[in-house]
Amino acid sequence: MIRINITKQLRLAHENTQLSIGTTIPSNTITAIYGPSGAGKTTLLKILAGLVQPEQGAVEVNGRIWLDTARRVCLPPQQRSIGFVFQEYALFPHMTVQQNLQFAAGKNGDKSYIDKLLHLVKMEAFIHAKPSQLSGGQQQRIALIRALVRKPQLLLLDEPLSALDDAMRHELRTELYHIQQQLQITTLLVSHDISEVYTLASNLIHLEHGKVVFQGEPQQLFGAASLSSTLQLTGEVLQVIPDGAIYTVEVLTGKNIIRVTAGEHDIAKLQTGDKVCLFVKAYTIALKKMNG
Amino acid sequence: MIRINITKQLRLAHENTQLSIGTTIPSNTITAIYGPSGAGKTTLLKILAGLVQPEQGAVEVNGRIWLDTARRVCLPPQQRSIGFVFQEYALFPHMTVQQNLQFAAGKNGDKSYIDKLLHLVKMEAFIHAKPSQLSGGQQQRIALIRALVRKPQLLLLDEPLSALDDAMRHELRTELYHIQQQLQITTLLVSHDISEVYTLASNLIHLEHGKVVFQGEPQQLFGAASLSSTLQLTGEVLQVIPDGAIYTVEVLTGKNIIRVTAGEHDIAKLQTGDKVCLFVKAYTIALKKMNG
Amino acid sequence: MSIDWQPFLLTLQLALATTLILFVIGIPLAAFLAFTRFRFKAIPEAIIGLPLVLPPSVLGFYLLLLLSPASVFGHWLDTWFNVRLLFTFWGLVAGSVIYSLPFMVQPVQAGLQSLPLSLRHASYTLGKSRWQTFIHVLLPNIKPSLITGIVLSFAHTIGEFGLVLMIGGNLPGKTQTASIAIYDEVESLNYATAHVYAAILLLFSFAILLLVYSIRKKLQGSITGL
Amino acid sequence: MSIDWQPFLLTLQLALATTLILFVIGIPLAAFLAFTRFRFKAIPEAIIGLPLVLPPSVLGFYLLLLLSPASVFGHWLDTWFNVRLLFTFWGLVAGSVIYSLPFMVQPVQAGLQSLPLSLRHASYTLGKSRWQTFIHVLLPNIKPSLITGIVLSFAHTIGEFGLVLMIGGNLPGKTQTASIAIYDEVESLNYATAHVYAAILLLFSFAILLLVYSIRKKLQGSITGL
Amino acid sequence: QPLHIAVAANAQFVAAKLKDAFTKETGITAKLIISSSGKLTAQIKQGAPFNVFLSADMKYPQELYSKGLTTARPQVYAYGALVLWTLKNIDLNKGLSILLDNNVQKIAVANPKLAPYGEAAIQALTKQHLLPSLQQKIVYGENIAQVNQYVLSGAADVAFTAKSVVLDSAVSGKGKWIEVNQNWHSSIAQGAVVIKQSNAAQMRAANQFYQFLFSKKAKDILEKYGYR
Ligand SMILES: Nc1ncnc2c1ncn2[C@@H]1O[C@H](COP(=O)(O)OP(=O)(O)OP(=O)(O)O)[C@@H](O)[C@H]1O
Ligand SMILES: Nc1ncnc2c1ncn2[C@@H]1O[C@H](COP(=O)(O)OP(=O)(O)OP(=O)(O)O)[C@@H](O)[C@H]1O
Ligand code: MOO
Ligand SMILES: [Mg+2]
Ligand SMILES: [Mg+2]
Repeated sequence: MIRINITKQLRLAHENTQLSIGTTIPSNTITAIYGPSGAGKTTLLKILAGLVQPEQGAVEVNGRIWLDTARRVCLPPQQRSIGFVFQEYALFPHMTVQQNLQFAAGKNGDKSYIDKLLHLVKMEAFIHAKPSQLSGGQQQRIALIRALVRKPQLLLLDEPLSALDDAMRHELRTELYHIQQQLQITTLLVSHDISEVYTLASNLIHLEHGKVVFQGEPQQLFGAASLSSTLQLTGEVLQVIPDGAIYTVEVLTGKNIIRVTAGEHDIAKLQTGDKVCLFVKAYTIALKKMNG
Repeated sequence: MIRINITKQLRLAHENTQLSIGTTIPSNTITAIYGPSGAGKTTLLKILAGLVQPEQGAVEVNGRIWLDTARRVCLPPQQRSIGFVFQEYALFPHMTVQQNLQFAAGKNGDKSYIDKLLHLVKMEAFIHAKPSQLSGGQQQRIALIRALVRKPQLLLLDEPLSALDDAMRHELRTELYHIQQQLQITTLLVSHDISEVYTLASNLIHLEHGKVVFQGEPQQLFGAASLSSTLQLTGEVLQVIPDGAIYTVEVLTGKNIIRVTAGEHDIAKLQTGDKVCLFVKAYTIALKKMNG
Repeated sequence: MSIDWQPFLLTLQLALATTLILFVIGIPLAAFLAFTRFRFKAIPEAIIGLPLVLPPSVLGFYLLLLLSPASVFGHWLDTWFNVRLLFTFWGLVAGSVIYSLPFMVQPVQAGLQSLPLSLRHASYTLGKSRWQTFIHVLLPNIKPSLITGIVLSFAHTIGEFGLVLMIGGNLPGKTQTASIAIYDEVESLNYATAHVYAAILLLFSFAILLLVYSIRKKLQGSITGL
Repeated sequence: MSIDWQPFLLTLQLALATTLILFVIGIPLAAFLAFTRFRFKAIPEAIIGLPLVLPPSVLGFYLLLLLSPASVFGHWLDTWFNVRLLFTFWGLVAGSVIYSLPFMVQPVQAGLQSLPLSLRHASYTLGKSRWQTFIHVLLPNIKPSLITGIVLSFAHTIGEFGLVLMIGGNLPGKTQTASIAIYDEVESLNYATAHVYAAILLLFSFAILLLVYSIRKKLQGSITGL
Repeated sequence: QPLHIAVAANAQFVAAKLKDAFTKETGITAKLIISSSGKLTAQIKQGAPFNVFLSADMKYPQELYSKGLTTARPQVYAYGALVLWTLKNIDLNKGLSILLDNNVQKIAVANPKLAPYGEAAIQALTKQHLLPSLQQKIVYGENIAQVNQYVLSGAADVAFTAKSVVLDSAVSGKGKWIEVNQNWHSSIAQGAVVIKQSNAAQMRAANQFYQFLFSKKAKDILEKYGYR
């Protein structure tokens, strides 16, 4: 259990706002941190890591005090047993991929574990490359496994999969889930990707303007349409195509494009980019696994 | 029209592979570049910008030769009238947001245009902040408008919206579309986000291992389920919940979670993360605009 | 004891002129060395460091030979430009510039080499020339190195005397700097005067260095006019 | 003319010893100045630059006063540690270290100040102490600045003679460095010998500098053992 | 423009007095440029704007004369005297052999290669067969001035210096000194020359100073400083 109770001045839009967070985070599970750009997500992770000091507050992790401004306690990052994936990766530019990982592992590092992680992210072929020779996504993958190498007790992931393509992202998401399950690492995951949050996290903190506006199960926030007579899908209008008196509206929902026929009234003020809700009266739904 | 015909050695996984691209890109529209991490997307943009030289090849833009290794022609980046959003943003750390934009605009820059762009990305309040004081998403937004400030003829966007939250991303996607329409800038957009590709691009280049594996309309690649008696949705399994003899499968499609009841046979080998296809027999679909 | 302020004034002028000139010629040189793809750039780099390894008065001796009206170069300077550098203030400046060149070039070069490539790339794509990029993007990002170059050049010029004594000729009011004046006093066993002069020079230099370091942030902003 | 190689050997030893010591004490000092939050750090920064502004032989004169057995400090050194620095090789080393300190400290400090904070942060989160971070992450990333510090210190020690002459006593084989030998030849109008000696020193230094710059990449890798 | 008189370091004390006396007598202002004989010689060869050169020995002015830079052959304006000087409690009356005493750890001598007083000191020690046993105690100063600094700072226990130094007001009364027997070393002849310059007025003034140098008045001053 992590108890957080902190306030810190932030330079948010409009005026200087406070990051002021009081919450508890369950151990051994993944907690997602979600919220608009500039909400204070990265700052929160850095405070937990001991890289940024709040003006005031306390952080308690599994009964141990990591920070308590009142009592002038502040554990240095080194003593916090954390793994941190930085939004900007922060790989060491003078070290090769292998050196980055070995440095993280330390002298008694488990060589085979490093190899396993490298295999996981499909980067075995790049162990002798310097970070500057890697693509954005490759750097991010190395940053991810570098944070895992030490098997930390608290994993702080700042959009760890944002630069990856779909296939890689889905794969690593699954791997991350397994690793977390196996090692039971308490994990905080900053993510904009709802499906990522949904699949990985059992707990969600929604930050806005430095404040927690929601905490609970992801399902509660994003809502789940259950199989009922009416299936609700949310999507986004791609195009409104006039077709005589009626219109065909292309709606994107996830990766799917659905063409809906609509009357003049339905499409009033509808334009590309609008969020819409589709109500589908279904009588059967079948499910088939795709290859790939 | 941009004619590209280049080869360049890349250090791809497994062995040194070649980026070898021969293609034409239509003017005045958005062309998406899609492909796995390390495929060569960034490298392609950098070659078009003149920041990286291919071993061999030519680039011709609207009839003008930008690069021709055979004739030893290589226009410097300065003469190419481009706007580039770098994957790592590359803001100037010593300049404030305002100075970054003014520097990009040059002496005769249009002050009101800068203000308009700042308003677009909701960053007016941050004009006096240095990049190091901005969040990841805030930096990315500044990088985006810095590239637009000069109204370039060729816009090279390397995952320009990857660090943004959903709401902001959708909003900027629309704005980007409008700006492109208005100024008729030929745009290359590297993106992993299918809906981004789909909504913005009229042309798609799919790169893999340094080669073009597909070029055409995005629809062709991703496929469109049309309104028919059977609605096809693709999605991802979130969870398989046993429920006596039958199972409830939670499938995520876009932001929607659909619970499907399935028999033992249906769920054989199905596990979290699997991609599935849902066949929905629908008899009506209604459409409603959401507020927000 | 009446204090003669002239040597101090002269020293200040010399240090300022030298630092200014080094700033103007040292920085482009540093940029060239930092960015050139010249295969043998180790050669010019080593050459720039060479004046350092000669004792200042020996270097002064060779400069004396070089600049003498009897030499080819000195003669050419004299007949074509009507410039005589020996035993003049500008001769001292020329000598100090040569001697202190590595103090300006090397830190600045090191600073430039440490900058990420993306800064230059970003500037180029914004249509900025190499020169604009250098002035507005690169230099402002190596301010600590610029300050180092300036401080080392300035302080070193103040303290230099072997070279100055040799090619300047210790002419009061023309080429007798504070360092030579102090040296003279020590040599003539007027320790009390020497102490006072040394203390003045130290205090004066301390004040300048303190000023540079204290207002570093502001100064850094203004060096390149940003 | 028979060439006496001893002064050259001695110079090499002096320059190596001085550079090594400066490396060991200058780098932590640079780190302290780069990272301290001490409000008045401009003061120690200015003080480190001060030895530069005194003419070397005047600085030497004050060191002479300080180290003389007649002084409190010199006496204390003598009685407690049985160390006499005047007119010995290690005295020269001590003097050169003081004089060349800013050449090592300032470039390294500038290099450290230019590093992004994220490097330190990343290393801390990996459980690395400040010291490990410094050695394995920060130093390897300021290699151009380290090279600058080393080259300036080394070259400057080779060329220094005012100070060396003063506290060394020009003892052949003990404190007579190459720069003094050349100076002596110039002073006694033996220009031919001086030319030869100067040429040797230049060639020798040029070779070393060229070596440093040529194998910079490899050297940079090995300085910190990575 | 004042007269520029280039003076070797060891002659600087008396030169200041000579200059003052000269100015008082003729009204011509003069400035002293004090440096080592070697540097001054090199500079004069390259056209330094010096009018008169008072060297520490004959070698340097002779060199200038042979290059045709002087108006005439150098003349000896004074013979220097070598003294042994100490600030310590050392009984100098025992003569040079006191240097063997354990109390004497460092002996400062001007560089014999450059400075005539250094050369003379080494000659004297050789003649007294003291040199081999004293070799380890000797430290060399660049010139007389540096030797004086060694003594005054306590870095050296005794020094061979010029008599003009110990008689100057700057150090007079500090410590003890004895003169070294003139027969043990060759005479320290110090030469002066007038440097050829284009400025006629300065040439005239320079010649005036040169004449003054050999006048009775100058002789008195020189003698007061221990020169012969
Ligand atoms: N400077 C370089 N030196 C050597 N190899 C490089 C360099 N830059 C990129 N590469 C290699 O070229 C390949 C393509 O890189 P590129 O950055 O173009 O990929 P990308 O498609 O943009 O990937 P991502 O989506 O991860 O950003 C990668 O395997 C990378 O390792
Ligand atoms: N060093 C700093 N100095 C001043 N303000 C800062 C600093 N770092 C961040 N901020 C401000 O604090 C706010 C929160 O930043 P933070 O990086 O935590 O946002 P975020 O939620 O991670 O956003 P994003 O999703 O864009 O990364 C922002 O408005 C930012 O401008
Ligand atoms: O004054 Mo001298 O000629 O260096 O001893
Ligand atoms: Mg962030
Ligand atoms: Mg990329």
